[in-house]
Order: sequence, then structure tokens, then C-alpha cells
Amino acid sequence: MSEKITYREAVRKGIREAMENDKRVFLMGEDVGHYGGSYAVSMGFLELFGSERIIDTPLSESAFTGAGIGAALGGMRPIVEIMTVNFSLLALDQIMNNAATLLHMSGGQFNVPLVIRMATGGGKQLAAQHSHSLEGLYAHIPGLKVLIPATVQDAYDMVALALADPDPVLIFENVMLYNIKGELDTEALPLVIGKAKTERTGKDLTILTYGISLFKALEAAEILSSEGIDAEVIDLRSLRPLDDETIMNSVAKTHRVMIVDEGWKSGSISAEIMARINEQAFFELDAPMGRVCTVEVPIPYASHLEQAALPSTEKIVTMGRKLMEKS
Amino acid sequence: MSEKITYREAVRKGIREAMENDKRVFLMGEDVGHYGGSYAVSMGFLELFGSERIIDTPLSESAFTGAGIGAALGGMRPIVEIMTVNFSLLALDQIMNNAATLLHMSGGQFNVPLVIRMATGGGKQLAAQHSHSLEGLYAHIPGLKVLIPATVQDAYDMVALALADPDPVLIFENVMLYNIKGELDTEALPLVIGKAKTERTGKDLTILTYGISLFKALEAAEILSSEGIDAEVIDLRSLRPLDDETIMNSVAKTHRVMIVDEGWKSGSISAEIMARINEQAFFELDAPMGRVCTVEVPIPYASHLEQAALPSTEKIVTMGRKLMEKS
Amino acid sequence: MELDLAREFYRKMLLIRRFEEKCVELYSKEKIRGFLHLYIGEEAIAVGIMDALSPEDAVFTTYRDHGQALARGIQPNRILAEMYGKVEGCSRGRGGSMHLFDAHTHFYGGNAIVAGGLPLAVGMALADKMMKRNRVTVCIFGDGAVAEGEFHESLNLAALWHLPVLFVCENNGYAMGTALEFTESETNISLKAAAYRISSRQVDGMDVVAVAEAAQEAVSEIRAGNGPVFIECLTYRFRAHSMFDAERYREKSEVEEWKKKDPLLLLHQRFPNIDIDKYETEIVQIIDEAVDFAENGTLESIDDLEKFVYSCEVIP
Amino acid sequence: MELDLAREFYRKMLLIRRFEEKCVELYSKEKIRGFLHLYIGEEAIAVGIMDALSPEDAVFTTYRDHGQALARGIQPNRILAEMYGKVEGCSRGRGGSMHLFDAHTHFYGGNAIVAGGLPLAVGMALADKMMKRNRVTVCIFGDGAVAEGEFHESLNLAALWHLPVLFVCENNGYAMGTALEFTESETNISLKAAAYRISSRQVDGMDVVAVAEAAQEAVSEIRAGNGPVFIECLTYRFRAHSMFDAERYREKSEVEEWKKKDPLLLLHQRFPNIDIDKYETEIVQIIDEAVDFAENGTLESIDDLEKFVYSCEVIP
Ligand SMILES: Cc1ncc(C[n+]2csc(CCOP(=O)(O)OP(=O)(O)O)c2C)c(N)n1
Ligand SMILES: Cc1ncc(C[n+]2csc(CCOP(=O)(O)OP(=O)(O)O)c2C)c(N)n1
Ligand SMILES: [Mg+2]
Ligand SMILES: [Mg+2]
Repeated sequence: MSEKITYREAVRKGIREAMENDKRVFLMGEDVGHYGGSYAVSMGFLELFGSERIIDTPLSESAFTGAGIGAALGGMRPIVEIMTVNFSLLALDQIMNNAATLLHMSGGQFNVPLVIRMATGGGKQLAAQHSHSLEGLYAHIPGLKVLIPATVQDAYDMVALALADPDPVLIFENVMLYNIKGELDTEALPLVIGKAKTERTGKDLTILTYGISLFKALEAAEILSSEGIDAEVIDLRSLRPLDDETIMNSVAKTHRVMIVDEGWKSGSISAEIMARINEQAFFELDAPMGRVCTVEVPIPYASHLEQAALPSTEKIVTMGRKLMEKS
Repeated sequence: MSEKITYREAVRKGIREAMENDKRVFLMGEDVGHYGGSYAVSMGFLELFGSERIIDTPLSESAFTGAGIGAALGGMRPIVEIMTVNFSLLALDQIMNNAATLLHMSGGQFNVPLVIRMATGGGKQLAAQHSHSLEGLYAHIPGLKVLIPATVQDAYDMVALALADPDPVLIFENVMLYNIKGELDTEALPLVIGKAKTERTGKDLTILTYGISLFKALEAAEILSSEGIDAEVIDLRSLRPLDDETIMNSVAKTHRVMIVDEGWKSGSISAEIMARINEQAFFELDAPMGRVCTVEVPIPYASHLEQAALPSTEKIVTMGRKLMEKS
Repeated sequence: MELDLAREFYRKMLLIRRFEEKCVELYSKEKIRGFLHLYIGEEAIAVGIMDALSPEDAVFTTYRDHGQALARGIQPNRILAEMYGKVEGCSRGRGGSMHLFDAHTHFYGGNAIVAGGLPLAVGMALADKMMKRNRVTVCIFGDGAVAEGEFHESLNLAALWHLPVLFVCENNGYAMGTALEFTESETNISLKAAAYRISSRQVDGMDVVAVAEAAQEAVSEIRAGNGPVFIECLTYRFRAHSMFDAERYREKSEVEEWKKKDPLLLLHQRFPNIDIDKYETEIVQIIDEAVDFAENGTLESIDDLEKFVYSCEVIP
Repeated sequence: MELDLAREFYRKMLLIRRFEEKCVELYSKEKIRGFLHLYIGEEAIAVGIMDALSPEDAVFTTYRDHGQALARGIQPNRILAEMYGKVEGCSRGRGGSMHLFDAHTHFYGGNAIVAGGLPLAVGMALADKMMKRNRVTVCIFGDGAVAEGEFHESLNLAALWHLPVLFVCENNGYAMGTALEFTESETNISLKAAAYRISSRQVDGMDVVAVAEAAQEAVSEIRAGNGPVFIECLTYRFRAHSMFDAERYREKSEVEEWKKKDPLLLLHQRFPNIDIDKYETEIVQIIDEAVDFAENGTLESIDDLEKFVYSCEVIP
């Protein structure tokens, strides 16, 4: 069955069905209940599921994230919503020192089946403290898995995928995507964590990206195509684990690589991807790889400055041209 | 004047002199006073400078780091000691959302002349929650500077260097270095932030590293040398900014690169360095670059497992051999 | 209280009210973007508190900061230009509505991380104490901040070190859409503060006179070297949390009930001689001028995007 | 109290005491490495608290965890093997002294981040409440944890949601080398807890009978569905914070003063009929056996280093 719905509705549907199917699943976070979710993902859920399973928490990111870990240890399947990734720094100790390590520290005795969802990304003029893209930072942490749905289909599927995992899974939802509509096939084959998806095939240049940047990359690919450059666009979907196989296969075909991500350039996930391609497919490369990331500045409020800081279709096109020149 | 002292004494001397020279400088952190510093860096300072300037804080990493930022805004030159980097996650919100952004968010009105020192690294069998190497994570954040002294000389010099900076500077002191002795020249020329140092010149292979790994790399270089591989070893000293110039010059000479760092491999600073070399010196490379990092596992307690997780001289030697094979 | 002071309070509160109303209008016109949190209903707090400060004192506040900025004396022109993202803005257009800053009035923001400003205020007060400056640092935050760990850590530090901080909690009963009863096991926030041995009190935050008196008293205590003081101001926001808010979490009747305690109304009832019309006219002009100023402001060059990340790039 | 129970308490406390003394010896021989935090002087707390629990109840504690682990019934063999870094250890050698875990006894660690275990305990209790399991979760931490934001956030959540948690603060007067008076503006920790409307009390942590009684009472309250309880146990560590500690921060006389309240001594004074020698002999054997067991344990293969990062690699 296929329908056209928004990304928000897809996440919503994913959570609702999970809660209907499994009594152990519950949603906890700031304003998920009475307010309906700061991005309206859980609007009406309080009425639907009651305050026992839709839990409005105080502003206590560290404790309620930690409580999610504890509840997972206790046999529940919590979905913790951290309102935006910006506030997740307050919970990072719990995420890195507990969620990611308990299984290991206990010698395999205690796993943590926890799902943490966070809204992420810039573009809404929310300035320096509210526009972070830290998925790359989280992808650095062994013990975690990091999923980023770009499409409506993935936004829906990844909820169930994450909940089925015995270990902590983080899902990043870009705030600019919630209102975007797309096709949802509720009978699609189940996903597997760590599989990238080739969204456009091409032979000249591989563009590796994820989240909101996927759409910019696809748009850029069309423009490049009109200039005779045939770009392959891959949606990574998972940043930990990364799908090395799909990446290297594409590089072996195109011999040129661009990575697009919304992290600050230095130390963003694009660096890791470059490092892996260097390690695993160096001799396939005809030219240096390029990346389009966020400029290394706390995101400014003024729209023209913010837009100048973020990756754009135009920057991707320019980088595409440049990469095709070199050899 | 030159003398041979330990790394601990060097940091200590740096702080003491700074406090003697500038009334605005003070030291604040857990157990810096009565206990004498968890790594004995500030032993006796309480008696020397009094409890007004050597401030024992409660276990409140977020608040006392934030208080350091506030005191810096207020005209002081605080040195905040976060006992170890592991606990700095609790203060990361203050570091990323305040220290690193205030200058920018205020349109240049308020700078934050704060120094944060942290002990870091594995190797002491302290297990998963006490053995992090997160300097790469901090190096991702615009607005911060990240210094890592490997030598006694730098341990001393970097205190003054960091205090002279108008913006937040983080200093990472590896716990395995405190007892290491080295030469200190107190009349050495002042350092500049962001300058790497070539500790061994060589023509076949560039090894880029910092902190404790410098010594492993130098040892490995000697072994490799006996096998006819002449490695250049560069101490990066600063991870933000990185000294691209020194790096690229060396690559242009040796055409082969290894990076050694104690971060978990995926997303460690070595990835960023590889990315930059790919971007800036791709055609200089004769072979894929290699990296020796920490295995992606929460650090285990058992010594043999911990050692197997961390970079070692042996692993560097093996990687050196491997890099010289490929072409 | 004297009529003159009452007039002054009224004028300031009215300026805030009309300024905020203009912001709504400008937001609908998409002149202002990002999050916009209005201070309507809470004017008495900013005006009452700022009245007790001297020019050298320091102020730290939250993203709901227009009222405090205006009451502290930052020009409406510069505040509005900030929301337009213009160079003439008080944060050069880098901060926007949530991040107003001003060195001249020691206004240290506009912090959009709930409770994120508390440790900074503690540190500023620590610096003052160390430098033996007889200053007060005011730290303003909402009821939502009380649940955060940083509230606890900061209050403890301030009390432990006897620091010259005035903590002001704007308790408007809600953190976004979550009522205080869902976030605190003890809903009397002043009691919580007292648990740190901080001199603490509750005051009617709709009554500017009461707030001003409590603030005066607190500031004197602090200047006398008695350590921190905590004031909980009971208040209410008449508008939504921000511009995106379905307001499903409270009854219209509750809002109407609180509107009867509108701080402007209350003050006017007490001082019927205040010539409102005169102020309205004055303020319309001030605000029109601010709009003009903001409209005619400059957009910073994109070439300067990376400025202000480090000080060496600060424009002199 | 009955003599039988007193004997049992004594035996358990003595086991902890002798076990810890053996650890010191083994540390000097470099058999045990990393940080080692001894429980000597505080034995009454673990023994008194664990006595009140049923086998299904859950325990969360800190890095100073040998005493609780032993009192909870984890075999000395497995605890010591853990400190030797052997596969037979209760955490397979991955955790070491600070991270003892045991699924059978619902012992969830051994958390080395001060206050890091509190949110976990709250979450476990939340799960119990949601699943309608009539369990109690005990959460043990030191006085140092009280200053952390997570203490505040966790107590508030537990109180707000009426969760079945027993908070136990081992107040030994020091966080490493920092005395409580330098870390808390209110040094009566039980009062701080009460500020969250949590039923809270102080108890003599050197008196195992007092601790056990308080714990029994607390556990009944909790099982009756009355929400969390907080017990502050006043205690003292006779040894250094860990094996590296110059102990410059306290007077020898203070230590001597507290040693007069040695929990073993106190209990023996009260129940002179306890046959100490018998226990000593038994315990020497137990500990010798544990040392043997640990010595003869297996080192995990380095090939398995990356196991337990994710569950799919968990050895069945
Ligand atoms: C640490 C953190 N968590 C969550 C948010 C999102 N958020 C912004 S305002 C707010 C409510 C704060 O309420 P309160 O402190 O009462 O202030 P008010 O808006 O009522 O003035 C929330 C949850 C944030 N900005 N920072
Ligand atoms: C968040 C954090 N900060 C600092 C430390 C370092 N540290 C370990 S134990 C300790 C003292 C804790 O004291 P307390 O809670 O009273 O427990 P005690 O050791 O007295 O049993 C400190 C500062 C840590 N482990 N975690
Ligand atoms: Mg509020
Ligand atoms: Mg203690």
C-alpha cells in the first residue's frame, strides 16, 4: 500500500504503530505530551496512549536520557525524544558513558535497547545554539548506531528498525524535512541497519550524502547532468555503521568522489568517509575527493549568512565541476 | 637556562609562574586544592596562593566550567581543570554552546579568555568510562583551540601560550606523560598556537602524531630506520588549528603518510588529517595513507586487552612497513 | 511609591508591550525570523528588576529577552535591527531575537539553552568578588530552568562561595507546553532555592512595584556582602510560547483570568493619574523609528561570514 | 534484633573487611591494577541495605562497589577474578574493580562517573512501575554526587513520578580530598533530598542495625507504593580515597576518632556472643579460594577484543 505523506507523518506513523504493536514501547521527552511535540510529531498521542506511555519530562536531558537507558535495562523499549540535538550535549555523558558502554563493561550481560530521536540541523535562523549538526560526533562512539532518514520511507521504516535493535540507536530528523512530502509504501521490505541506498546512478562522480543534503545533491546532480557530468548520488542512511561496500563499489565505477554533509567541515563525517576511501580504494581515485560541509562558524542568525554557512545545491554543483577538472 | 624535569613539574611551573605574573589568573577544579590535584599538578598551591586563587570546586563540571566562562567574561584569566576528559562531557554544553559561541553570537563584543586543562588518555587500566581520548571531538568545534603538549617543553610553554590567547583554549595532558622527564629551557622562544614541530626528519614516510603517541612514533621510526625506512615524525601540538603547511611540506617530500592518534579510529582526528592531505596534496601521494588509532571498543580493564586496543610502537612499525610496500 | 517612578515604570512596560506587538506584526511579514518569544504579560519583572540595578551591574537572561533588553536601556533601534539580522543590530545580526547582547549596558545575552546562563552569572559574580568590584550580577531564567542540573549546580556554587548574584525566576507556570506541576515535585520554587541556604522569596510578578521593592531589597543585601538572593516572580505569558504553538496545553479561561492581572492595568489602577495617551504617542514614534532604522540597516557582507569565530578577526 | 541476624551481619561485614585488605595486598603485588577504592569502614551500609532487599530487587552503585557486590551475594571468586581481568570475572575482566556487574543478582554496576548511576536507577524504577513489577531499585552514591546536576534531576524525576527507588547516600564526609563543607552550602544531605518532597532520613552508617532497620522501613514504604525514599548514611572511609592518595586533606586524629566507631567493633560490643574467630577462619578460606580462582582464571583472547561492543557479538 502506498500513500503520499509528510516526513512528520511518517515518523509519527512509525511511532504510533510501534506503540500499538508492543506494550514495552513508550515515548518520553520534553513536550511530547500536552504540547504535542515541539515539531508536532506526537500531536494527539497523549490522548491516544495516555500519560503512562507518552511522558512529558521536565527539562532534565541528562536524567531523562539516563532514565531511558535504565528503563531499557529494565525490559522496556523506550523512545527518548531529545527536543533537538543542541540539547543532547547535556545528555552526552549518559549516552557515551552509559548507553554505549554498559554492554561492554558488563562483559556482555546488559544490553541497552534504547532509541533516541533528535531533531537536527540548521536553516531556520535559530542561530548559534540551536543549529548544530552533530551526527558525525555521535558516529564516533563505539556502541552506538546512528541513523539519518532523508526520505519519508526511511523516516517511517527506521523507527521500527531502531526499536528492533538490541542496542542503543540514535535517529536524527532534520528540522527542514518535517513538512516535505514523499511516497510511503507500508509494505516495503524491512530495512537493515547500515545499508546505503543509491538514489541516482551515474558514472562520472560519486556524491555521498544523507539527510537534507540528499535533496540538494539530487538537485545538483540534475544541473551537472545538463552539463554532461553524470553523478551517482548515494544516501548513506546510517553513519555508524557506514556502508563501506556500497561506497567503494561506486568509487570503483566513477573514480571521483564528493561528500556532502551539514557538519562543520573539520572533523565532520565527510573526513571519515574520505579516510576510508583513501584506505580502501585509493588506487581507484582519479582526482582528489571534495567535500561540501558547513563553514566553520557558529551558525549566524541573519538568513543570508546562515545560508552562506550551510551546504547548498550551488556549492555542490561548483564542487562537482571542480572535481571533474582535476586529474 | 635548561633543566631536566617531569612533565608534571613542567605544567606546574607553567601555572605557578602565570599566577605569579598575573593576578587575574586562578585555578579552579575538583581537588586542585586540599588534595593537591588528582595528578598532583597543583600540590602545595593552596598553601602558596590561598583558597581565593586555588579553588576546590564541588563535583559540578557543568557549573564550574560555565563559571570559568563567566569569570573570563568578567576580566579574569581562569584556568579550569576538568579532572579528566571523561568528565568533560558533563560540561560540553557550556564549552560548545557558550565558550565557543559567545564571541560570535554577540557580534564580536564578548570574548572568552578561558583555559581548560584536562588529563586524558588510556593505558592505566581504568576501563571504559575513564580512558577516553576525545581531543579530536573538541577539535571539531569552531571557536575553540585545542593544544596537546607531548614534551616537557611544550607542557610548560603551552600554559602561558593558552593564557595569552583572548579565546578559549583547551589543553590535553596525557596521564601517561606526567612522570616522564625531559629538558626544559625556560628561555626558549615563545610558541605560536598552531605550529607543528618536526621531531625527526626523514625522507621516506611522514608520521603525523601528537601527545603520548609521539614517543611511540619516534621509537617506531628508529626500528623502521634499522630496516632502511627513513621516517619523518611530526608532533602536531595543536589539533585546532592544524598546521596544514608543515603537514603538506612533509608529504611533498616523503609522499607517504601515517597518522597516529589515540582516538577511536572512525571519526578521529586522523580522518580529518587524511581528508586535508587528500584535498591539498593528493598528487603528492604515492600510496594510500595509513592510520594507527584506538580500536573501536570501550576501553577494557584487562591490561592485555587495553594494550591491544591502544596504538603501540609495534603497530606503528607494522603500518610503516605496509605503507612502504604499496605503490 | 512616588508618582514619577510609577510613570516611569508604566512607560517602560508600555514600551515593551508595544514593541512586542510590533514584533508579532513584523514576524507575520517575515521581517523577523527564527524563534520569537514574547514578553507580553511579564513586563513588570524586567522593569522592576532593572530599576534596582546600577549601570555597572551585569545582566544574564534567556531567549525571552526583549523585555529585559529594553528595560536595561538598550535602544529599541538596535534591538529591532538585530531581529532584522542587520549589522546595526546589538549583536550585529549574528544573534537574533534569542541572543541580544550589549557591552555598554553589561548585557551578556540572551542565552537559548535553558539554564545555560546560570553558570555564567555565577562566574561573573566570582570575578567581581575576586576583583573586589561592588557589583551585582542578575541572572534571569524561567521556571523550566529549575529542573536542569545546572540550576542546582549553580545555586550551590553561588551559596557556597557567597557570591553577589541575584537569581530571578520568571515563573510563568509553563515551560513551553508543560505545566510546572508536571516538571517539579516541589512547585514552590522559592522553597527549592532556600534548600541551598539562599535567601529566597516569592513575589507577585504582575505587580511592578512589588518586584521593584523586592529587587531593591535584594540588591542591597547582596551589595552588603550577604551572598546571593533568589526571587521567584509569579507571572504569566499572555501569548504563545513562541510563534509556533497550538496552545493545546492550557485553557483560554486561564489566560483570561491572568489578563485581569495585566501589569499595565494593575499599575494604572493604582496610579490613575498616569497619562497613558502621552506615552502611547511617544512610544508609537519610538517604535516607528526603530522599524525605519532596522529596515534601513545593512546586511553584513557574506565575505565576513567567518568573522567573530576568533578574536583576532574582531573588527575594531 | 536477633543474635542470628547479628551474626550474619558480622560475618558479611568481616568478609568485606578481609576481602578489601586482601585487595590492598594484591594491589601492591600488581595483581590488581587501575583504580582501587576500598570500602573499609563503610561495611555496615552495604550489609544493612542489602539485607532489606529481595532477590529480584535491582542495585546500582558506584566505583566503590566491592562491599555492595559482596553483600549482594556475588561470589568473591568472581569479584576477585574481575579485578585480575580474567574471563571468569563477574564482568569478564572488561570492567575491573570499578565496574562489577552481575545479571543473576540484578547488580547493574559499578558506575565510575560520579552521579552517573542515578538516572539509570530512576529509569529502572520507571520500568518496574510501568510493568507493574513490585520491585525496589536501590541506588547508592557518595556525598560527592550530591553536587552534580544529575542528582538534582534524578531526585526530581523520582519524586515527580512516585517511583520505587531507594536512594542511599554514603556520606563519608569527603569527595576524594574535598570535605563536604567545601562542596555543599547545605551539608545536611537528607534535608536537600527532602526539598524534592522525598521522604528522607539520616542514619548512623557505622551501625549496621540502624542501617538495616532504616532500609527495611524504607523498602516497605516503597513497596507500599509511596514513592522514593532517601537515606543518608553518615560514615567514614578508614583508608585513602583510592590507592593513590597522599591524604593531605584530613587529620590522622580524625581518622582515629572514627575508627572508634568501626562498624565491626560496634556490632561486637552490642553482641559480644558473636564468635569472631570462627568467622575469621571461614573467611580466610573463602578469600584464599578466591585468590586461587582468580590466579587460575583465563585471560580472554585478544582476538575477542571487539566483542561486546554490540549485542550481535555477545557470546551466548
Ligand atoms: C537545554 C534546553 N532544553 C530544551 C530547550 C527547548 N526549550 C526552549 S524554551 C523551553 C521552555 C522553557 O521554559 P521556561 O524556562 O519556563 O521559560 P519560559 O519560556 O516560560 O519563559 C524549552 C523546553 C532549550 N532551549 N534548552
Ligand atoms: C563526573 C565525575 N567527576 C569526577 C570524578 C572523579 N572522582 C572519582 S571519585 C570522586 C569523589 C567522589 O566522592 P563521593 O561521591 O563522596 O564518593 P566516595 O569516593 O567518598 O565514596 C571524584 C571526584 C568522577 N569519577 N566522575
Ligand atoms: Mg516558564
Ligand atoms: Mg564521599
